[in-house]
Amino acid sequence: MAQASETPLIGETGSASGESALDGARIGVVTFPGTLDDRDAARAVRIAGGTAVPLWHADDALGDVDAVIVPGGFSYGDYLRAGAISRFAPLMRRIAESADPSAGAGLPVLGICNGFQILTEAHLLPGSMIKNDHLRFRCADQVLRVENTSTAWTAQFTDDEPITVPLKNQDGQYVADAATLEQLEAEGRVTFRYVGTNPNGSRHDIAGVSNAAGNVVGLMPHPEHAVEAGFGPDDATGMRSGTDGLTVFTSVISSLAGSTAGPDPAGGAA
Amino acid sequence: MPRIVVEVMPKPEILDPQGKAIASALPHLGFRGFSAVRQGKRFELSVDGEITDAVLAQTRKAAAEMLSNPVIEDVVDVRVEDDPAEAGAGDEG
Amino acid sequence: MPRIVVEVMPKPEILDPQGKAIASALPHLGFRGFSAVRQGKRFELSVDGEITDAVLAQTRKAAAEMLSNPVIEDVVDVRVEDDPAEAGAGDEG
Amino acid sequence: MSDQDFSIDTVEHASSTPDTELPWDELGLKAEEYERIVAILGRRPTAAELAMYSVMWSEHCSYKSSKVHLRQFGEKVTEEMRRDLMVGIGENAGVTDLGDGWAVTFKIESHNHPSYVEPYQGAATGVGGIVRDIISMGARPVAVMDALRFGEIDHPDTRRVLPGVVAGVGGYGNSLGLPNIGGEVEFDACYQDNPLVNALAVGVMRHEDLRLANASGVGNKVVLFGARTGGDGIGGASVLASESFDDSKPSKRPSVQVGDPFSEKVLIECCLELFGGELVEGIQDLGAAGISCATSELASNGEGGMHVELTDVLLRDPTLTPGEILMSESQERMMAVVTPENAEAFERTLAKWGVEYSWLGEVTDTGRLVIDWNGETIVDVDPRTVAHDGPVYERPYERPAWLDAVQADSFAATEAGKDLPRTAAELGTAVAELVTSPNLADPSWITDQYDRFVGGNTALSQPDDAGVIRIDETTGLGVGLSVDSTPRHAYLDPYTGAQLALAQAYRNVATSGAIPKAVSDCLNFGSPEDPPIMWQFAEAVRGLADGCRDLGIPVTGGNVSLYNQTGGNAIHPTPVVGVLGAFDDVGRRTPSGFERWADGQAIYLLGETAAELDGSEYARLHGHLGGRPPQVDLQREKTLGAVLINASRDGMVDAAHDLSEGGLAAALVEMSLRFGVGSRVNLDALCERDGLDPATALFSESAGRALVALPRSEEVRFKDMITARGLPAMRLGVVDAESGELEVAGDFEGGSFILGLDELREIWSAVIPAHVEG
Ligand SMILES: Nc1ncnc2c1ncn2[C@@H]1O[C@H](COP(=O)(O)OP(=O)(O)O)[C@@H](O)[C@H]1O
Ligand SMILES: [Mg+2]
Repeated sequence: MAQASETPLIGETGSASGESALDGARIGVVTFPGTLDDRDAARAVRIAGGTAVPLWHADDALGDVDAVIVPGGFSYGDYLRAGAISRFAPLMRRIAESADPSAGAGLPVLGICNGFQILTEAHLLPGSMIKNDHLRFRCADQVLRVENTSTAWTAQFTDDEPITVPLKNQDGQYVADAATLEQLEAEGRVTFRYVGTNPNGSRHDIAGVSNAAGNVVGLMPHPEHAVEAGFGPDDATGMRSGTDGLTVFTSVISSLAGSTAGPDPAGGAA
Repeated sequence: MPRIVVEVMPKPEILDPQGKAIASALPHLGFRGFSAVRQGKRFELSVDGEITDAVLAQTRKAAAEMLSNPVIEDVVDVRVEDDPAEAGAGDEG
Repeated sequence: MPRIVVEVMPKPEILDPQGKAIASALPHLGFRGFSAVRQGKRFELSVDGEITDAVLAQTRKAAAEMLSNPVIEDVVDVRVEDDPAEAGAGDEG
Repeated sequence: MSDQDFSIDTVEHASSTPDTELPWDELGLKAEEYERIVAILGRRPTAAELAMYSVMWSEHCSYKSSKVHLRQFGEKVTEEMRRDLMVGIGENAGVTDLGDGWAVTFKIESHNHPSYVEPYQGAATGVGGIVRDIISMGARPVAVMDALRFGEIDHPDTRRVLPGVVAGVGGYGNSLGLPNIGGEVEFDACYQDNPLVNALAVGVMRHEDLRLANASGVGNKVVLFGARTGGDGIGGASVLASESFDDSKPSKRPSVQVGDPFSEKVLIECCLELFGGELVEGIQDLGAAGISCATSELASNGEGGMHVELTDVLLRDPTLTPGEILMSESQERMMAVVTPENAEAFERTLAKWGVEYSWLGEVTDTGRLVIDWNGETIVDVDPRTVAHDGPVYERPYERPAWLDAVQADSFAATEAGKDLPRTAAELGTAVAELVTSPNLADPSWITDQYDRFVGGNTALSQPDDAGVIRIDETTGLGVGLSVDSTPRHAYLDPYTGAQLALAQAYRNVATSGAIPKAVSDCLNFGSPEDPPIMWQFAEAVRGLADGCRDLGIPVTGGNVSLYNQTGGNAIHPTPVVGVLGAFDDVGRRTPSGFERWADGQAIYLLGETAAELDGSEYARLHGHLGGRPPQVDLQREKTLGAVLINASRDGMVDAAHDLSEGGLAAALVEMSLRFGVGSRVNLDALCERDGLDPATALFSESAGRALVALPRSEEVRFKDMITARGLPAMRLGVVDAESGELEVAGDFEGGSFILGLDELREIWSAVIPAHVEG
């Protein structure tokens, strides 16, 4: 993914136009062998007005980025356990160092789906994911409630805002021991919760959580697949029109810029 | 309460992508000296009542017909084991 | 060549969806008398050369840190076993 | 390096032992085929040569029974059809020009028998194989589709096969990051022991990235990369133990192949990086017949020869013999030709992706394919004789004796055919019963196991008529695809049945708004050695080739799967047809359901309806298969297509859905259930114009029809267009967003029947889960 030589095919990470004046926030997007949604995450960053910076799992430095997304996919085939092998990547060590709030500002990190699994395996987030209770891969439009709007990734949502984003996974059942669940609830760290029928048996209907400082967030559904009308989930306005996920990306970009940048490119440049 | 442990492994001649991925990851994590890894399954079956020969025979049948896929897997072990959880924690946990 | 077997099971307090599905399917296939099933993993690690204490210690570390996730799983066994396949097929290159 | 230590059957040894018996019959060769090999070589083949010829001359690789018929796909191509065709039949997959420097390649392939033996792995490796075909053209794969056929839904074996196949298609495709954008599911007793798993992959490339499978440039190096070679797929070939001519028995060979989608995903990215860096001259995927196929095809498509050392192949199982290595079908492997100058850069790219490789040899100017084992020659052949000059059979064929009786047995003459539902209550019940039959019920238990979002370019996917993928983010340029087959119609008349499948796929693509451009097909039939079955095959190919000519879109590639039969029971002839269409801007795509904001829009039925219930879903529901299939009028299909495409282009229609299985009834129900938006229609005008009773109007499966919904403000313009193009059409009713009901009125007792969408959805979506869940 990080290669420069690749044909500029669909969904390329780098800026395709070359005349992109949008050098707002620089958001790293990590690619592991088997990562699938890296192009999509990078596109979401671009649409939200930021600059996507490709990061390669084997690199030992983060470089110049203001936030990091660990995207979805099947890194290392989900073999052994989802995220189990990826968490040992050199880059993950650097991400863990930068995300540690005791070491400074605490880099905003978002793990989506497989990225969430990697962050739990890396102990950056509590709990773990096991097989869905129905044991199948399931792809569906999913309604979530945003329950914590104080993280860098959720700041532009309103409290308890319902959003529709695609859900697609096989190992999406969130589990943690009772004490951890209690602590997550008490500290308001359940960031996203499933609305309606629980799609996979997750404890407390949890779809996403944050670390104690709130800079690291993980969620199973895919906001990066709900950023562009025509290519997202179905919603009330029409087929594939849902763009609720975009707010995740504008949230982080505006919080980094310290402004209220929105999806409008003109207003987005910091 | 005793229980029956059934162990199933991919047939040796069949590709085991999981084992392969683990084997190639180990050295990067500083674990050296392993030439190959294969990943299979371990089932623990709790039995209502006593484990008689009939129960064991039935378990062997279930192991061959349901717990394993004979096209790609072998049942490598069916044995009775005491439940360590009864006494307290697992031995390696 | 001897090899090391590592066995990992879901923690008792974690609901095991695969084990549950098997337990509820067994009676339909005529297998009765099982009260619960849990499904875990069995790894076979082939070692280059001899299995020394150092190798075993390293294996325990790999089992705890990589082959299992302590949030959801316990390592229930790490043991040395003879390779019965020696006589027969080749294994993973 | 192999540990093998037995005496190898070298070319030298073969020349000096002309009388040694080889197990050619056990390898599936006929006596005359073996004699031909001896004649070609001027000596007996070595064991390794025999291995190569036997796999490459198999039905699967050589198309020996089908070749004489498939030629029509080339012969019936007109200049117009050739215009956008960059690569035609013969390469790994055909390539079509899309404009703006973009090209697209797609192909369907079967993995039927392996999916019956081991459903998960069989289906998974089927997806893996077709995706490698796409990569080997230089393209980035962007989507997959799957056409699945199983036995009766309530048969116990369906419960074994279906969940495994679906999990396998999903497991592999999802792990590759390829959205699944559509397909088909059909249940019929004829597939009980012969389920069909056909997978389609589509890829895109810039024109300059096109790669072909040929070995050119003397001195260029040949490299094998990807997974290691194991004993996969050579179970039956253990007879080749005799190639060692000693007592050492080979170890067990796997009877099924296990896929490793993770390795394939890495292989895709690695290959694309190699293409981008211009690091490979020619490339070939390894599928059936493995290294035999890759070396002989690369060499015979090039201008020279090739010399390789087989002991350099990286093995998963060190006990493999040379013949087995040549035949192995281990997955996730590729072979490439690389210039010496690029070798280092090639190695760097592979190291980055952690892909294993071994340099096997080089391109020569000898015109021979020479393969050594430890320095001794075990194969020395003209590669063309292996890859291209296989046997060609003119199998005898003959119209089945039973066909007259079947065609005479029209549904109209049966009890059920004479006693069609007449009253509102009967009609309502019949519609509900039909759409909850397994073949029309909600397939989302299956399709929800497929990722339709990954890549972020999916503009349409299941349950819409076609899958639509954006290719260029700046312009919105993209493609639409559909795969279809109508085996029951093909059974009644294979010529017409093949054309109906083609017409349906064409119509689905046009309904989405795409301009149909190219065809790929997968021809699933019984045994070619059975003359009536061979007749079905010949007729279907003739129908398809004529149909493509009439529609003006070429067949660019495909696959033949024969011997889908158990004992005397063959499957229905099942030509699965994939049509690919182009969009200037996928933003124009037309959804297949009534949207919530479309309240009050007018619903039009395009095309004409005849009394064509033979071979229909309605007849199947009553246990009947006989008579003659619906008529095909391809000029009408073209007109209908042009209307639908223009309506999409000019933004006139907001929803469109083709009429096919289940006819008007199924289409209305599907359009209403898509977003839970109701509608009210009246059948009177239709029944009067086309001379139909209400039941026939609802259930007939006449071709060349579609339903559209459009705002009233567009009605005048739309009517002008259809009048100008001479397409019969009529206003059938309106969208009723508030009602939550489908109401059908007509000249029948009771005046109208109403189906509540919530109740309908509940029973409609329960059918498949009820049968396949544990
Ligand atoms: N096996 C499958 N894989 C993916 N999509 C499927 C599959 N089977 C059916 N579909 C999708 O479900 C929808 C309904 O299928 P079908 O009734 O065959 O449609 P049509 O008759 O319009 O071709 C279509 O969008 C089709 O692509
Ligand atoms: Mg169809």
